[in-house]
Amino acid sequence: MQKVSQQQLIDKAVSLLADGTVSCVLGWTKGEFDYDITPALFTDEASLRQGFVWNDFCGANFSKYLVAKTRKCEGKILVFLKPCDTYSFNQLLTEHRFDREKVYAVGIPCEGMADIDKVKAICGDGISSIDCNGEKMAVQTIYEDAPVQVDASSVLAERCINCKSKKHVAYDELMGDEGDVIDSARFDEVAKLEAMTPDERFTFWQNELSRCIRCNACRDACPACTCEVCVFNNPKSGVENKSPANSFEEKMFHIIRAFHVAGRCTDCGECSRVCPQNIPLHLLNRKFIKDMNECYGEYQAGAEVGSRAPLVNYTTDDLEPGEVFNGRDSDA
Amino acid sequence: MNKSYLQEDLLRMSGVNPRKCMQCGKCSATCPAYDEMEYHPHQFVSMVKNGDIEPLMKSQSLYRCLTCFACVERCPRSVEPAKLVEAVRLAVIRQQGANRMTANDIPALLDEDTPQQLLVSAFRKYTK
Amino acid sequence: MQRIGVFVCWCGSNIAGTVDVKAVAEALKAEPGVVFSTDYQYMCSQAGQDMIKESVREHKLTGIVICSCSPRMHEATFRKTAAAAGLNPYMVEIANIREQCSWVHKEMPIGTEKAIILGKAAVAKVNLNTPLTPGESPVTKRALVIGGGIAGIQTALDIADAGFPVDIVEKKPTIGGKMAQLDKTFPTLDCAACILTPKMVDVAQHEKIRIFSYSEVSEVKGFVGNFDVTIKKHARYVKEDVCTGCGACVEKCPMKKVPNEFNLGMDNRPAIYIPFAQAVPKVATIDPNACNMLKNGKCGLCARVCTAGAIDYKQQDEYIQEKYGAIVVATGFNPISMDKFDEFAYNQSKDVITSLEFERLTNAAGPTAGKLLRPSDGKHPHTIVFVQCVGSRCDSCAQKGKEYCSKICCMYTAKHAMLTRDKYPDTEVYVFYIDVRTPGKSFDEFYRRAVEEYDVHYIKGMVGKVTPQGDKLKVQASDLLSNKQLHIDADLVVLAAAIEPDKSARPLATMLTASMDTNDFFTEAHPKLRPVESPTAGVFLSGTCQGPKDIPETVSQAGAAASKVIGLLAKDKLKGNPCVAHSNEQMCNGCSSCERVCPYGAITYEDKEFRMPDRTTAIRRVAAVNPAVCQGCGACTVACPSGAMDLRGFMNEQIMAEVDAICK
Amino acid sequence: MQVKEFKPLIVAFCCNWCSYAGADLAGNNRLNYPAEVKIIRVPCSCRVNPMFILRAFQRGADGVILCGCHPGDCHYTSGNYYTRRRMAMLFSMLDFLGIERERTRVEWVSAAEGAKFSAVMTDFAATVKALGENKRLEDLRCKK
Repeated sequence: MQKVSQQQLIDKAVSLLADGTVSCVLGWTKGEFDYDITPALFTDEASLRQGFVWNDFCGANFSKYLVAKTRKCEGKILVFLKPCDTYSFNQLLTEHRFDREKVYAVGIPCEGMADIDKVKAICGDGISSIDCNGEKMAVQTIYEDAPVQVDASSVLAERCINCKSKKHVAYDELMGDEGDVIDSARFDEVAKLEAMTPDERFTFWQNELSRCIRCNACRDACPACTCEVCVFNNPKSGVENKSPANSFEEKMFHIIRAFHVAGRCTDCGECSRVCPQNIPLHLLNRKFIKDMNECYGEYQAGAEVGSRAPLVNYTTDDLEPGEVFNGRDSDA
Repeated sequence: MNKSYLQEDLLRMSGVNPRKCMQCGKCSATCPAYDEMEYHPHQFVSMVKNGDIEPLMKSQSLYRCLTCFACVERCPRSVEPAKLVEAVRLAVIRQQGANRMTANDIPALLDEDTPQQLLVSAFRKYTK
Repeated sequence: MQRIGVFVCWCGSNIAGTVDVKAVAEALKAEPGVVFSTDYQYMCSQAGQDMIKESVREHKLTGIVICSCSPRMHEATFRKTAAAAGLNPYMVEIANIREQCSWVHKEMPIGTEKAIILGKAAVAKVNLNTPLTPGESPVTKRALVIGGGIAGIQTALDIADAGFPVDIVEKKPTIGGKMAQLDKTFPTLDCAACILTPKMVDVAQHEKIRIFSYSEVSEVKGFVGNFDVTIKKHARYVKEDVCTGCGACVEKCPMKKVPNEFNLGMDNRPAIYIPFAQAVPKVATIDPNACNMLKNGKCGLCARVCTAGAIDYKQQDEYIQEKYGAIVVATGFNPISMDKFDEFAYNQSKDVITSLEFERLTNAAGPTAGKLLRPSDGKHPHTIVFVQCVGSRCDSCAQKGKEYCSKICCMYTAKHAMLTRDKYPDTEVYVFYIDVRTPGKSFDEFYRRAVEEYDVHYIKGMVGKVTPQGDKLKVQASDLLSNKQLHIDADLVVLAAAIEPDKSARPLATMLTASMDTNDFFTEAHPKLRPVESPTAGVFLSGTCQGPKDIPETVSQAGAAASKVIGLLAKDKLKGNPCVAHSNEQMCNGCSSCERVCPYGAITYEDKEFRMPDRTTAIRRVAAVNPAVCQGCGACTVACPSGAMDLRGFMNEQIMAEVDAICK
Repeated sequence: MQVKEFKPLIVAFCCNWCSYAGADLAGNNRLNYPAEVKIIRVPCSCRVNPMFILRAFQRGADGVILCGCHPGDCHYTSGNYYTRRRMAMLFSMLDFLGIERERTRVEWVSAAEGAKFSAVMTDFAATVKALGENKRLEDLRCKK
């Protein structure tokens, strides 16, 4: 259960619309099922009261939408930002991707979002409704008479288990209590992979990445991927390709994508959330973050507006490319 | 042992590259045993370079070198003549055929005054 | 589709020796876009170039691939050829089948196969080439000369005489450099001061020359024709324009125990000083580390005796900004430190000196007023040993000296020996040498005179050690020709110390982005054909900052550098390099990644209105590259996430095409 | 039956100012290195986009080496410092994906280091040859 209720958010949005602070509201709404929440733009009270949703499945990071929406909307847009969303928000400001003046940001606390696959693993398929308002999540399936009570903590998404920060780094107004930056164990999985032999790693990734269907969902959801024209859509870039034609194509896609967002990725985890094939794509991004932290000092993209990312920076005594492997030669 | 093999062996043993020598003579200038020698350090280097090794092996100069390493220290070209002298000495010993010292000889040589380190190095030196 | 002509050069047997040029020409005929392919003995010859021009006309070529030597050699030549034939010069690509193929691969089949692949890569690139036109930038008609020794003086005078303003930046209080410290010059034995000081005066009086003495270059921005330089003028606590150089302050200064650097510490000077009588500018300078007034506010005598009122204890370092079209580096040399050569007892005995110290000892304006006296006891030395090659020609593993030959020592040692014997015939002079190197006009004759007329004892061999004993220096050395070890009781030992580039050169090179070799000498744009230019456009080299040189060589190189500068400053506009970055506005995100990595500040942003795919319009921030400032490194192209930034002449597509051609 | 000797395909990106000139010097001095090494000239090592490297591997290269001016000597002041960071990160990522780390290398070769160029290329070719064919990154469509 989220600490700030859906009703509180709707009331806030309605009042900001009413007093003219904002002209539209970027929010979540129900999709076909209770758990596939999608983004929506609300412009009046009625549609807000009817459609606005806030629960454990509102994982979508709205920062990215501001790039396109601020260009279209007259007046300010109200956006609700979870702590991790605020990092993306700042990163996009660093990159001048939208006009800060056109946004009214309300920070909302987040208790972590649920992973529907974990829910399904407990309750089975055929979920007809989910109620997140109680202490426990009540999941009703078409096969059972009574809803199954699920402990929200047991179905927390991976990115939320390893949440890096409950602190909002940007907002105009904060609802609820402010949290802290968390000393998370988010790099443990990367370290585990690093400790494997190259052959094991190759097998692991071959296994994972060969499932890629090149649907581009990771790119489309990624708040760092806001390019006007993506290199993968540009016939002149030399890497344009719309489908995984062979065993290397998808590797190339994911390496290039990870490299393009390296230093800009805030580790929000949207890529893995939206992947229909459940590929742990966030591990690639985290690998870059971990390497950059270790080689060039701690850096959190989006922690502050205007910071200089490690890959557009240097010192004269940086490590040599061959030296990054020093000290992790267990697999050499 | 033919000449070129001997030369190669010397260079390998000593790790010296006599071609680096520019014949400045600083080794001979610095050598404290110069006047005792028939062949002086710079000549040593040039003779080994030219494969003219037999006369060196016969010469008493070999044993006049104090191995003080002054020539090694001061050589501007890092040629290290003293190492070459030592290698020629070794070549002489090795050419003497049978081992001059066997493990069986050692117990008889042990006594209170002789440092064991000496025996170890002698054993090493006199064993092929 | 392009119509490409391929021209395979034999380079005599240089290429044809290990590459089957006919096979290469034949194979490339089949490549897409190629309509003509041929081979010829010397493509760079007039006949070869004419053939290219003729083929362009005959086959209506739109692109040219030359398979020949390195593009660093003849790319410019063939671009001119193309232009003469009416093609855009940037439609030419070179496949380097000499330096990177025929010269390194000795077997014909291997060389031929690689040459074909390199040719294919070049064809693939030309297929994507587009005509490029260089941008133009104005030239600031002012030159900066860094270093005020004989090299800098000569360069400045030559440039100024051509009518262009020149600024000299010298870190010492006076110009003159090392030459001002010398006594006589070889092989003519003119007095150094007699030929140098008139030039110094010329500099001072030249209306086109400004001297920034006691100053350093602290920042360099910009590029050829448009350098922005910050000069730091150290506070000398004397108003330069007020001081008359009368010397009253120098005389009255009570702090007289400061080692005199002009005489290499062999005597003392006051805290306020003029380095030497003919100094330019002739103004006093206060040494802030020695002056009592500056250190603890007690004294002020110089201010009291200065009738002109030139003393200013409150003077601050001053920063001067100036624009220049060209920069000449003339930072010069220093003798190396003798600290690592214990065997010569330099640090143990005052009577072991370097050759530069010997110059001061024999100079009429030196610490002994020109009398050759031992530094330790002021007695006349009767036996002098000169040691050559101290720290020169050393193996790099020894880590003591320099690998190179310092070039000037043989001659100045002959000079010293000869002058000593001439003035003091009762002195025995020994010179220990490894080789005597005397290439130069009248050089060997000079050395022979030292031996034959002046009876200097030249001994082939080296000094092994010098031991001070009583008032003598025991010199142990080898005489290789008579196969003896010598023991000489000397009164004075003179070491011909190797020379090295001035320490200020390395940080300066970094500021100028000019390259240096491992010894910190500046590298030339071409060792034979462009010896006075740095590879960095607009930066020129004069004197020993480029390599060891004697005075005549330095002066001729200084003149050569000046003529290059004049050639540059005479132009009103410079044609830039058209291979610069450009941003595709449709694709640009305006994210500033490119701006952050640009070392030249060539990228700015503007808000522009765009028509979006959904037919609305939106204002977006997009990058714009200043082609006059961009130098074409391409750092921005990789930093750009969307690929909006590309580099003309080295476009993503072109490089990918080369990769594909090689990997095919 | 005679087994055909494996000849690795190596793409070398060389910066125009130092390493390409170093390669020219190796040629001037007739310092041999394996013909499998094919050089692509770029203005600065920082022009090399990771996409080029991946493309080479995709098209069947067995090794990719990038040569630039020594740190501090970049003709463009800082280009090779960016190269150093980018390639450190890219190579680490390739290693993370289980691709043999010996297939990629960055070397600083100055215009004066013809001998180093030849030695580096000889060594790199031998290393890549020992690894054998690049199976993990190639695009099978592009092989003949």
